[in-house]
Amino acid sequence: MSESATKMKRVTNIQAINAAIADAMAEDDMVLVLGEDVADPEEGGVIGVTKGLSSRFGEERVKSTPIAEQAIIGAAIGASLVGFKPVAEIMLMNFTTVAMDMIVNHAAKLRFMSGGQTHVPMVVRTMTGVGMGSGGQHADYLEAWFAHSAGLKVVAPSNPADAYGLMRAAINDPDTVIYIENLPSAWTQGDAPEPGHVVPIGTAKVVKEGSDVTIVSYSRIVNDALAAAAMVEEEGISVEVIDLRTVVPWDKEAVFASLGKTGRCCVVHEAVAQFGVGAEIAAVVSKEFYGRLKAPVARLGAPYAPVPYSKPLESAYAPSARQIADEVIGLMA
Amino acid sequence: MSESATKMKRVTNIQAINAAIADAMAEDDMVLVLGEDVADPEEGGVIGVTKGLSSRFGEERVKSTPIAEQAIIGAAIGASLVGFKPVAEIMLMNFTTVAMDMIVNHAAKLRFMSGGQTHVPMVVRTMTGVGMGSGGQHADYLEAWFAHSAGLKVVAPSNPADAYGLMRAAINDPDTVIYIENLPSAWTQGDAPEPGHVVPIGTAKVVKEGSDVTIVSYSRIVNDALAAAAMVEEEGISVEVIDLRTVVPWDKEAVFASLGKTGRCCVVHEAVAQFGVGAEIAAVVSKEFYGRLKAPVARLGAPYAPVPYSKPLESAYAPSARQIADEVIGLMA
Amino acid sequence: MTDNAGPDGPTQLEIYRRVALLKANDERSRKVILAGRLVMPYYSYRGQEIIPSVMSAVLNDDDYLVTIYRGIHDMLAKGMPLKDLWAEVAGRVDGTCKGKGGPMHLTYPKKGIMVTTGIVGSSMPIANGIAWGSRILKNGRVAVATFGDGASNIGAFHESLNLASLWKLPVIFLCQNNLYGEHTSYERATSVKRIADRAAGYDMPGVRVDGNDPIAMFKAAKQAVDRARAGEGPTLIEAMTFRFQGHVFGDADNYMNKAQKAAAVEADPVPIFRARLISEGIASEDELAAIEAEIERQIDEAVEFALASPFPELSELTTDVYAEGPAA
Amino acid sequence: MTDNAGPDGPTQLEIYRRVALLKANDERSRKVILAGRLVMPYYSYRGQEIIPSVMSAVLNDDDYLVTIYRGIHDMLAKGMPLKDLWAEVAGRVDGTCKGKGGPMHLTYPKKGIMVTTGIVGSSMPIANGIAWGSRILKNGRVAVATFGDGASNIGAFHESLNLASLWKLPVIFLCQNNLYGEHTSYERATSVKRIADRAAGYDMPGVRVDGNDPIAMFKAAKQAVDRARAGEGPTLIEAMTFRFQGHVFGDADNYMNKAQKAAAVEADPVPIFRARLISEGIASEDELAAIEAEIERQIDEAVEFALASPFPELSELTTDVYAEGPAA
Ligand SMILES: Cc1ncc(C[n+]2csc(CCOP(=O)(O)OP(=O)(O)O)c2C)c(N)n1
Ligand SMILES: Cc1ncc(C[n+]2csc(CCOP(=O)(O)OP(=O)(O)O)c2C)c(N)n1
Ligand SMILES: [Mg+2]
Ligand SMILES: [Mg+2]
Repeated sequence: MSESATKMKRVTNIQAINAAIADAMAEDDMVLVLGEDVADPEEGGVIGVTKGLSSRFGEERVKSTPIAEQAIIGAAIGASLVGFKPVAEIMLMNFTTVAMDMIVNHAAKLRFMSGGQTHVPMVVRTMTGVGMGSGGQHADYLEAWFAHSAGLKVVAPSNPADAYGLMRAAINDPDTVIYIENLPSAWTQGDAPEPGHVVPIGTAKVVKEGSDVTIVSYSRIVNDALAAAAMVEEEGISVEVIDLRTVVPWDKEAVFASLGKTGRCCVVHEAVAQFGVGAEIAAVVSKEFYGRLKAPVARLGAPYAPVPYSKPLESAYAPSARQIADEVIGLMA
Repeated sequence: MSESATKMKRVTNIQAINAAIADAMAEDDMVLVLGEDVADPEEGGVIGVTKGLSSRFGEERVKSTPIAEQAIIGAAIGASLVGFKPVAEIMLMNFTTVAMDMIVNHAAKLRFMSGGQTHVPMVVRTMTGVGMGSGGQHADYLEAWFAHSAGLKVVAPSNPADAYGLMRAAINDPDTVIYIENLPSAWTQGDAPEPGHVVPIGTAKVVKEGSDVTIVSYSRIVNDALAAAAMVEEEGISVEVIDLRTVVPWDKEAVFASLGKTGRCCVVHEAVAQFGVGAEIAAVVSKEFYGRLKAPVARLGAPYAPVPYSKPLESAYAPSARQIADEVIGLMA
Repeated sequence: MTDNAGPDGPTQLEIYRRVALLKANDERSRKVILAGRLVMPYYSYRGQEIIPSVMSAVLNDDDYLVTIYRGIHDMLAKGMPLKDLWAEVAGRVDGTCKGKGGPMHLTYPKKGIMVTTGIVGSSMPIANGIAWGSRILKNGRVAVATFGDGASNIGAFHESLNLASLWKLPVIFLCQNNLYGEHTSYERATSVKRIADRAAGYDMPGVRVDGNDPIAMFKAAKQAVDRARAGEGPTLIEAMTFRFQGHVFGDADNYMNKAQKAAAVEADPVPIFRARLISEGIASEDELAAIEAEIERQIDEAVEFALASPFPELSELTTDVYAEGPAA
Repeated sequence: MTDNAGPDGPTQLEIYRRVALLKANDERSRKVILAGRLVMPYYSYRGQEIIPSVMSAVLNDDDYLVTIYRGIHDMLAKGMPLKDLWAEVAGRVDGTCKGKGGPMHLTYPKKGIMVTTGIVGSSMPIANGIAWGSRILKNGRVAVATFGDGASNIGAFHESLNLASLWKLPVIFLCQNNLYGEHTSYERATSVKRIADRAAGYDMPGVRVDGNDPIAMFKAAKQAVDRARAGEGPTLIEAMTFRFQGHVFGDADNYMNKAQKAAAVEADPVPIFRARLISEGIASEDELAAIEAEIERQIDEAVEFALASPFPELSELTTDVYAEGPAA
């Protein structure tokens, strides 16, 4: 699967991530994979993201684990400490709640607490996002927790090519990277990455240029931001859409450059708005552009509530393209 | 201990919290206490916050537990579901990392997910704060995580009287309240509360009036904010200090009222600044007071780093009165 | 203090009534999904019907249950009404949770169904607290936590069993060992031959029982419940069974051992139980057929009721977050 | 595959050298704190010296250790230099971690001391990963995770032992059972009589041994290490001992059983071991006195070195957070 993905024209996010891990494993024996169901006897993961890897690289390097997230992250940390680059899967982001000690008290801090003697170059892959009809415990975006925990990096691609490039960068990174995959769009296709394509961590991308309003976003919802941009374009509003790709460290330079043009900012994410990543961006932007903004910074995120099950509620939970468009229009008022 | 605390003139935070729990237990048989070392055979807690309670109310209502934070919070949730009001201790805030599933996926969400059929009226007491020389895993302020998790309330008193009043309110609250105690100031004295004194959740207090700059803060560091206010007063700057006391839901009305006077805002907390509670406040204030602020909102918090051990570093980790004062002066420039 | 009698005839018939309901409901669920009338993540329990049917026959209505995503069998057996259940999985206002919880979070305190969790292992710590509360109130109620074999490897299992044993709580840990945890087989995830043997590590009775055998299951359940009610503390029951479907309805289940699965389906406990009831004269073919027909009728009614029920208003997005309504 | 011989004379003397170092260092630490020369949270290990002294005599220099806040005995035994250690607990730049980790997070990879954690239970999951790495690299190194009796009740213990057994990892779980976890006695926290018995729940050998008896401890440690190195998998060792001081230096320890404590102090394993070395002719009083004097001298030197070492620059506050330096 992996070799072909970069030879195809269009690939899914699953194929892109699979190819990135496979290519990294082929290049470097120190790259490992572990997590629930990740090996091929278990079908290479619940949705097949790691399919083929254990058959190709062996079950010593690609290990299915018991349902035991502390043990998973602990094993990844330990292997990291002796030179490996493990890619650990926590199936869904809500399950990181049972592994927060390992991630935050250990992975994030060992470099600092050891005075630089050790470090933890692991990647924690985890999926999330509303749309699967799974209710309150399977779809939270918790990137704000990790962003608040110094020592971690956080990335969240919106399309297959970036998914590939960020995975390659994450595996090579000397520190722990939380790699967030959007589950409902896992099967969505996009342009295939070039083999070996790396998206440096910390670099945003202007996915659409514009001059009136800057939308700052990341992960799947970037696509809704693009749709919103198209909607308002018809009303004569020119929107620039920035896909942060990396939440920590976020690309201030790119955001500031865009705001220098537009003077209007709308931050959009799927996570709950309150105390979310958007708050940090809004706070920094409001300060940096004090007196230069043409409107207050707008923030869009999920309501202050758990994810609901009922379809109409679930569909209304994350900001929609329409809501984003309305917010943008509001900024122009 | 408890009965006397509200009869004394000056009490420590420990005495105030102890008295609040004891008074609540005396009034209501449904109030329970559990956690590591909390019963009297274990000396009523590592620093004695729950001393005397098991002797007075019995070991069925005040239970020492194994070191098993998931079991602790789980037991508290279960008891809550059948009508009790448990006060569960997670000794230090960093240890909530092993209980996040219970707190965030369950306690915070059961009311919503059950469509209002059940609810979890528990209090989670937890201590934290730099100053004990305990290094990277024992002093983090993680209130931003809980604040980002809808369904929880979060309180953090700065003095014994509020500690008493917020504990009484938290125990009576129909939802889960994260009750944050500052460890290094546990033995600090303040005016004693009136017996039965309740500080309603969600109400801030103007602890010092002023007209030039509003400092918004909570927990121990409010005291440094007051010291900073005194410092700059000498330079002719009049500072209003707001002790939020409740982080969720935070008292916007009180903050807005003050900013209506001052037009300048400095948010101060001990937690890491980046992606912290201060970001939310700054974002909201920047938007609400767009065009009416006399300076950009300032945020002060710990640096983006784990808590260091070495004394000079530890002392420099949380914002000092001097730093707060400088920030305030900066706002006037 | 407990005798070792199996269930008498009427009790067996009562159990079968539940078993038939569960089986019919599972089959209908898959049918309704396949027909496109309902979209939901569905965790089939087909093959595991005997366990909760027996357990609930041993429990009182006001005893407590904490169950998991794969727990609709547990809930139906415990007495959740079909209409409320179907309306909930359809996401409608008439559902147990007004449609806000869904199939993984069905809740029905009227019959003691306190929590349904989607997080592996999390039923156990909560059941402990309910049991603690029961004991303080001296109301004689016990709490049952159900979970899977895979869940026996997560930390919460360990913490919960230790606490329950120390505190002598009136709780039953009911492990439904269906030999798979998601795509992973028992042996690939669990280091010990029998999960029941882990009970010794908590000085707790642990029993492995054929969960597909109503008589054996009844004895084990009765003993555990009697023990709990008598204040003698918790029991770990490992009830052996098998999951006839993949982890979630629709998955390809290539990871399952074909021969093992075929053998399990061949040994489907439901028709075996049914045939025995007839051969032992506990019920006639006609009686059972009538029960089954009535069940089908009730399910028909529930499905139609559910699909006719309205969806919740959008304002429900922010209600039930706090007692007082929307915050922050 | 392993014989069951105890340590020979030279090995015993080697062990004693460590034991004496550990005991002297603990006593000096408390003295320095009491004198006000140093302020630090100090978790005394007095009474537990035999366990790590033996364990490290069985290990190679490049074997791995993951230890806990109460672990300075483990680290010294494993070879952490006194000067680096003292400078670290004094928070100075010459410390193992430039003063940034402190007594709860001492780290010294040069001797395989990979992590010191302040979170109960967290040594075990990490040791597994190190052991996995060793096996992939086929370097023959084993990993030891030490932890306390209290830690045997937390989820991470369970998850780690299950994984280690399943994966047959070259890891040793060394539980130092000092009968207290903070203020809570063993019986008030742990449902099972012997922690070692929990090993059966993971199909893993579990052995309870008198950790204060160097011969018994040696045999148990050797067997576990040999087993791990031979690729036969993990072992749980429950080494019985006692903590002579309160949980953290300075606490009132009224929660400890006075008689039990007096008896344990009476049976102080260090003088007993010392006397036996002399009575069995392994060493003379003079030799031991010389060793002890030399240790005192080295500690003197280390303390003075540490207190003369400068504190780190404030810029260290934000270095070592990421490889590239400050972020966000
Ligand atoms: C903490 C956590 N980790 C992972 C998952 C994903 N998951 C859902 S069900 C499941 C398998 C559970 O297997 P088992 O306990 O045997 O129960 P069964 O589904 O067989 O009834 C997994 C891994 C989860 N829900 N929670
Ligand atoms: C997860 C967690 N919970 C609680 C604590 C607080 N705590 C520190 S040491 C300790 C006792 C541990 O006892 P034990 O495992 O027996 O080790 P010992 O201190 O006796 O060596 C506790 C409860 C912690 N550090 N981590
Ligand atoms: Mg299973
Ligand atoms: Mg101990």
